[in-house]
Amino acid sequence: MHYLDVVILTMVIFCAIAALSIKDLLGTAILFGAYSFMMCLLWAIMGAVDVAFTEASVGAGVSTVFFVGAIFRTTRRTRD
Amino acid sequence: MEQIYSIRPLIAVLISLVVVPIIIASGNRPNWREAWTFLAGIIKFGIVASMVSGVLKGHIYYCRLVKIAPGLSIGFRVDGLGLTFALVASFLWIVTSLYSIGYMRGLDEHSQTRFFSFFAVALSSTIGVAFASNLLTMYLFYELLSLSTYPLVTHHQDEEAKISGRKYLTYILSTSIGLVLPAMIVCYHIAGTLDFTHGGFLAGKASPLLLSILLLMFVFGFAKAAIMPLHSWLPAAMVAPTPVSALLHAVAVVKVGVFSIIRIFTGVYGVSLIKALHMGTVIAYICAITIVVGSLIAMSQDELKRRLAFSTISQLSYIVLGISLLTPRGMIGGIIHIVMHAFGKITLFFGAGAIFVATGKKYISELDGLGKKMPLTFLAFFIGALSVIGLPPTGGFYSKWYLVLGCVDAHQIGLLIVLLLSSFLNAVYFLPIVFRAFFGSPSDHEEIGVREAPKCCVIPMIVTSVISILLFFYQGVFYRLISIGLKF
Amino acid sequence: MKKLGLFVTIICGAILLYATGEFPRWGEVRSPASLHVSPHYIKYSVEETDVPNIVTSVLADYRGFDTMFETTVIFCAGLACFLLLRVFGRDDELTPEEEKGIFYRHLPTGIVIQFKKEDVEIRHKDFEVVDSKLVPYDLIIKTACRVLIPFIQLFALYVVAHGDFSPGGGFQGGVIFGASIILLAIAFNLRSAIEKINEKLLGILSALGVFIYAGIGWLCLLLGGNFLDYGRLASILPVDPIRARALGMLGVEIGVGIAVMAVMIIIYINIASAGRHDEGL
Amino acid sequence: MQHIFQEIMGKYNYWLYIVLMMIGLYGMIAKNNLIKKLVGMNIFQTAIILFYISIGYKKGGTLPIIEIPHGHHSISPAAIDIDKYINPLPHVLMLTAIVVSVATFGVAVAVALKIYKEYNTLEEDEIRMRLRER
Amino acid sequence: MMTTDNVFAVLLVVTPLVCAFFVMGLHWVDRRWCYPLAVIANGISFISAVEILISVVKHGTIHYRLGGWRPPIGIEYRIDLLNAVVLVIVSTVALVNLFASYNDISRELPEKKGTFYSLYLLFLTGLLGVVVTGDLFNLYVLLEITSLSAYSQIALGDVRRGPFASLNYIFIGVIGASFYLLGVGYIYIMTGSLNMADVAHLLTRLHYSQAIFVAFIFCMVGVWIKMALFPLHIWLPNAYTYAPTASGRVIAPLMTKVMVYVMIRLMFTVFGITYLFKVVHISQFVVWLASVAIIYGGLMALSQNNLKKMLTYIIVSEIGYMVGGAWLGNKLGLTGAILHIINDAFMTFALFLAAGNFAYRLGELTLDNFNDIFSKMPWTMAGFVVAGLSIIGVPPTCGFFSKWYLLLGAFAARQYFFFVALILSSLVNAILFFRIFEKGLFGGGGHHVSVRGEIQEAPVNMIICLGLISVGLVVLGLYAGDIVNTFIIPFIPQGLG
Repeated sequence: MHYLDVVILTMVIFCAIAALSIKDLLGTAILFGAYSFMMCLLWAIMGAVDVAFTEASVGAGVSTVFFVGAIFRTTRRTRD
Repeated sequence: MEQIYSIRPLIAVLISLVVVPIIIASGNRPNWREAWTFLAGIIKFGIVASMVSGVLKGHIYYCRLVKIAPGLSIGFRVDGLGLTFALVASFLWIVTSLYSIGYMRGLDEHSQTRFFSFFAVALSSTIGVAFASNLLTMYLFYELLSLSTYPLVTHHQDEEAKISGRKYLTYILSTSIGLVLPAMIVCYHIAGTLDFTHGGFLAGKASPLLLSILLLMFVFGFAKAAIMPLHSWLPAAMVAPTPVSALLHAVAVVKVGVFSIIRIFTGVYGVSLIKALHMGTVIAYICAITIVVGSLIAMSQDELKRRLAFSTISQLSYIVLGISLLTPRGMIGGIIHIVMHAFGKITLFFGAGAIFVATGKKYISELDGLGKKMPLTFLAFFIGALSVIGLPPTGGFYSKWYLVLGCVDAHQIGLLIVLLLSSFLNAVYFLPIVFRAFFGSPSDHEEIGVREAPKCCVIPMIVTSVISILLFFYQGVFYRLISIGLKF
Repeated sequence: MKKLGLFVTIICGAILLYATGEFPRWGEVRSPASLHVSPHYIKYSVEETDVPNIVTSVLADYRGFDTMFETTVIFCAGLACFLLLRVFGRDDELTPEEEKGIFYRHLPTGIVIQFKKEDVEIRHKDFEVVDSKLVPYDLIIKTACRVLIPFIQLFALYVVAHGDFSPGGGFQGGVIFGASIILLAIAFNLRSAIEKINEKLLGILSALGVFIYAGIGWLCLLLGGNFLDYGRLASILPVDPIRARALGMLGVEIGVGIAVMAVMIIIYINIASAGRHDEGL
Repeated sequence: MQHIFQEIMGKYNYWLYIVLMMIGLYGMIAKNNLIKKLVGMNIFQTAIILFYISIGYKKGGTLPIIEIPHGHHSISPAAIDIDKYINPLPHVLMLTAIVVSVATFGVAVAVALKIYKEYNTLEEDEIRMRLRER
Repeated sequence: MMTTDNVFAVLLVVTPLVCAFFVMGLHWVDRRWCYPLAVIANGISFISAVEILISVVKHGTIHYRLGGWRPPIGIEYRIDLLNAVVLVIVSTVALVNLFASYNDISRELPEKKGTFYSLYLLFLTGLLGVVVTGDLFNLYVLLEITSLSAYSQIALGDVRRGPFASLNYIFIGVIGASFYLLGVGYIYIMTGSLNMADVAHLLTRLHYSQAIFVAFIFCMVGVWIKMALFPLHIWLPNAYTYAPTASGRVIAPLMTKVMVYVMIRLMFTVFGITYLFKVVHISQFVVWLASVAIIYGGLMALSQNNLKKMLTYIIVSEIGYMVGGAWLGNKLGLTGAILHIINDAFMTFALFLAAGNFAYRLGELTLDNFNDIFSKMPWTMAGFVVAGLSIIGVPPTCGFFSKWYLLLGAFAARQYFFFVALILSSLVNAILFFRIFEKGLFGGGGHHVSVRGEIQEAPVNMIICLGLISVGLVVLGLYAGDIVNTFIIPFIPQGLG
């Protein structure tokens, strides 16, 4: 069985929880980027290279930028 | 008994719908507008009358418009009963239009165009109910009538009209949607058809309990028949202008309710089935209660139109009672009472309206001595009263006579007593009015200028009263039509 | 709300887990999913479409119709962002930045001057407008980007063009290309990016890209085939139907690339400047 | 016992994916901040994508790119062993799904910006409060 | 039987798509051409929808193999009577609305006209595509196009509440779509196919699998969320109320109906009646849910003071009608449900057209603004009355007949609660509408709240559209029998009680 796979999967889950729970939206954005990146690793492991490629460029790349842009235009603070 | 395909029923229904746009178009030229109304009325009556001979020969005119599903269609079918009703309604429309011209112009009411157009719509839906060949069509036109009369009832558009209009719709719509529609669905589900057939189509289709419940749902669902406890919309609706009360609440609307119940009895259930269910007596006694209570309340009313309204309520129950006697003579009496009562009661309403136009008086206590000033009006009123009470020489006597005979045939002595009692009550609450008018002393002297109402108001009154006298002598055609319709 | 969320989540999770019992093992080679339809793709991709990268062939040919709408979705998103965010003129209230006035930097010296709104604006090669959130003049980043961006774009083109044989394709390439422009906009500032590629051009490009895709489909239709039946292109291309399919896919991929590139930039511009198109991050 | 162990070994991925999905779903429903909701949305969608991808995975399979032997220009279908290549269909579907999710994300962010312009906050309860005031 | 690939099947969807791009381009070049082009595109898809309907009635189901690949390898369009009818509805409503909404758009979104029309066309494309497709995943993608354009159109509406309503819609809509996607995933992992017909074939041996059951549940819940079946309706009222007039008018009638179509398609084509009514026993529950939805919608509508809000709650209760009818599990019920899809699309459309006309003149749609409206806007009010009567279910308007079938079905299926709910909702609707008619008839002062000077009749094109539809309501009613016999009865699957 793939130890690597399990490790990354758990890290992904931690990233998800962290991204949802920390109080700084910018941090959320960054953690979300990390989440997407590890997700694309996971897919690469499963041989879905095209999907991984797309996720790397979209999830970890552009949409994180959108995120940051949105936060830059609105606010970092949040209560939950 | 042969079926003839003919579009005459269709035309008879549509003619007054067709004329509506023209009425609206010629709204700013009153004479033209009324001319159109007359034209439509006369054509309508002509067409209806043209079918009499055929029906007397035993033919049935039918005309199917659309077929929705097997056993479910929209179409017309002219038999004796429908024709009787249609004759009365379409004839009285002509008279009433004449009257309403006098009335509306005499009081120069607002938005008369709307009045006349909705009047026309109401008439076509009345004829539609009369000629309906199945329950669905009847329901369709029944609803159409409720909707088209709403603007008429609320014509004055003041707070009172608003409230009564609300009451009217609440009673009529909620009963028709809440009771008739489900009952209809169930009928269709158990019988697979809704076409009226002589002897009914429900026999043996379901358990007696269900059938009895359905019957009650129908009887109370057609709340236009104003059987207690669903009667109180009728007095409320009296806020309408008198022509409306006259035609719609003495003839069209209420009689449509009654007529629908007649159809349910004859076309859907059939006499034998109802006999088997023993429902006739139940309904008869419900009606008896309505008759007596209605008359009693009528006595206590001082406003003329309200008194007429309550008398209407009790008279309508005569008809239903006659039907539910389930004996030939009783049924004939009940149905022919539609005719007699229509002429009598419309005369009374005309009289009330004429008084209001001439003097602006609504209350009976104010009528003292008016008889000398407007003799014709009160003479007509007197005749109408006689007819409604059921005294010779008026048609009313004829129908009541048959009802009494029907009671005797059915061995319903209780009902017999009720009939006689309420006739007496009618006399008690009608005749004093006339006596006051003729022999009462004028309370005060500011009524110098009072004269007869305008001709347009008086002539129709004379006509109807004369007719209700004539009906005493020549009612044969109706008798034959009805007995053909009932196949006795 | 939290309780509701927890409740819903637990219910759904339970239902989903309950069903996993019947699933084939993870990584099962002979699972129903890999036995019914996909074998055809794997076996015949090369024979029927002459494209070794099965994902591309399925994406752009077997299920090309999906992909057309996928591109449309992206187009729709760009459209929506434009419609929602773009504000024309300065009709709405002044933002804090605008109240501060406009900043100019004198390039030779790097000195920054502030002008109040009513002052005349300077048009001179030595001066450039800078964002109100003052970012220090950073030579390294700008130079690095100047060097990098062409390579990124080259790579993007490669990804688009080589999608048939290796991972990647129109979408990825387009995103990368767009990212390069976004990088430009971040490293320098939004103005210089918009000068290079302006709103109108983007709008038309985004429409054009998807139109290329649909247009190829129409072409196949006009040539008497079904919609998106690239094989028909053989009658106008100097190749056999099989090869024509590959070429058709290439064209489609290019269209996707253009559209995605344009839309990514549109979305970024509108979000980063809240629709005013003056200052980005 | 053995069987159960295999069962766990065989299914634990699916379970973890579902956990991930539920984290996202919870974030979407329970979080109060709109941006957080967006993150939850993305996590949810990505988890679903992950699930799909795992459908296609085959132990010991390679990338779904046919290796054409050197020298040859093409390869005959008979020569291809379908167990050797990972099932490509889920990948294709998920490419589309990713695109859809990013598009939705873009639109949602735009709407969130509009909301911020109007209410100057991203906390849902505050916005509802403002709405109730008017 | 298999006819040759009918080109209209693809014209239908692709024409508005391509024209959307052109419109977008023209927005930057010359805006005057945007509107005509949109109309042309919509017209073409309308014509092809009619063509398809005719040929389906003549020759039976149409298949179109996209890319020329045979299903299940490629994506396939399967058009039987149900799709064809829904297609005609969708394109008709969209076209009429396009005519009606010229004024609104030029008033509400002056400098974004072109792009808005592009979005509108995309919305239309999505709807048509959802209806026409025969592939589970393709349906998802098109659903997302539809939803995306709907989200953004709604967000363009009322400046204060529009965006927030839209964002809620986005979240809930995404949940719905993802549930559907999950369901499809479960189907895929068990069967390995995505083509509806193929899946239906493969499912026959998987009837008793838990995974398929879960897939079924998730697909259904997803669709219900998208169609706003009680209690998943929370997003609908705000979203539809605060949308721009032009969009609300087309989203409100069509979105829900198309989702109902999708539900029926999944139920009867993919899973099949044996699975629905023999294997899984949730029909009872769903019918109860639908009945509750009907009553709840009616009551909420009663409590509203804003016309559009009221209409949206009416939609919620109408959804109950259709879902309940479809789940009754007998011919009559399904007939009623499908007939009600047709009728309700036009009824709600007519209502929203009327509401649009009012909004155009009155601005605020609070019920007090309707005092004396009959004399001010007689024609609009006439149309409104017809539509209202149709919703109440007064013959001969079409509303009556679909309700008739539903009631029959409910009675035949012994679902008395549903039966009662239907009757009740008729009564409630009667109250709702006569309340407004009364206000309109009796002046009683308090009006002239008009933001735009003295109130007069709405622009003529809006009047014409409204008149057209409201006449259509009566015509549909009179031809209900033919509609049922020609379009619906042949579709009803065999073996349905």
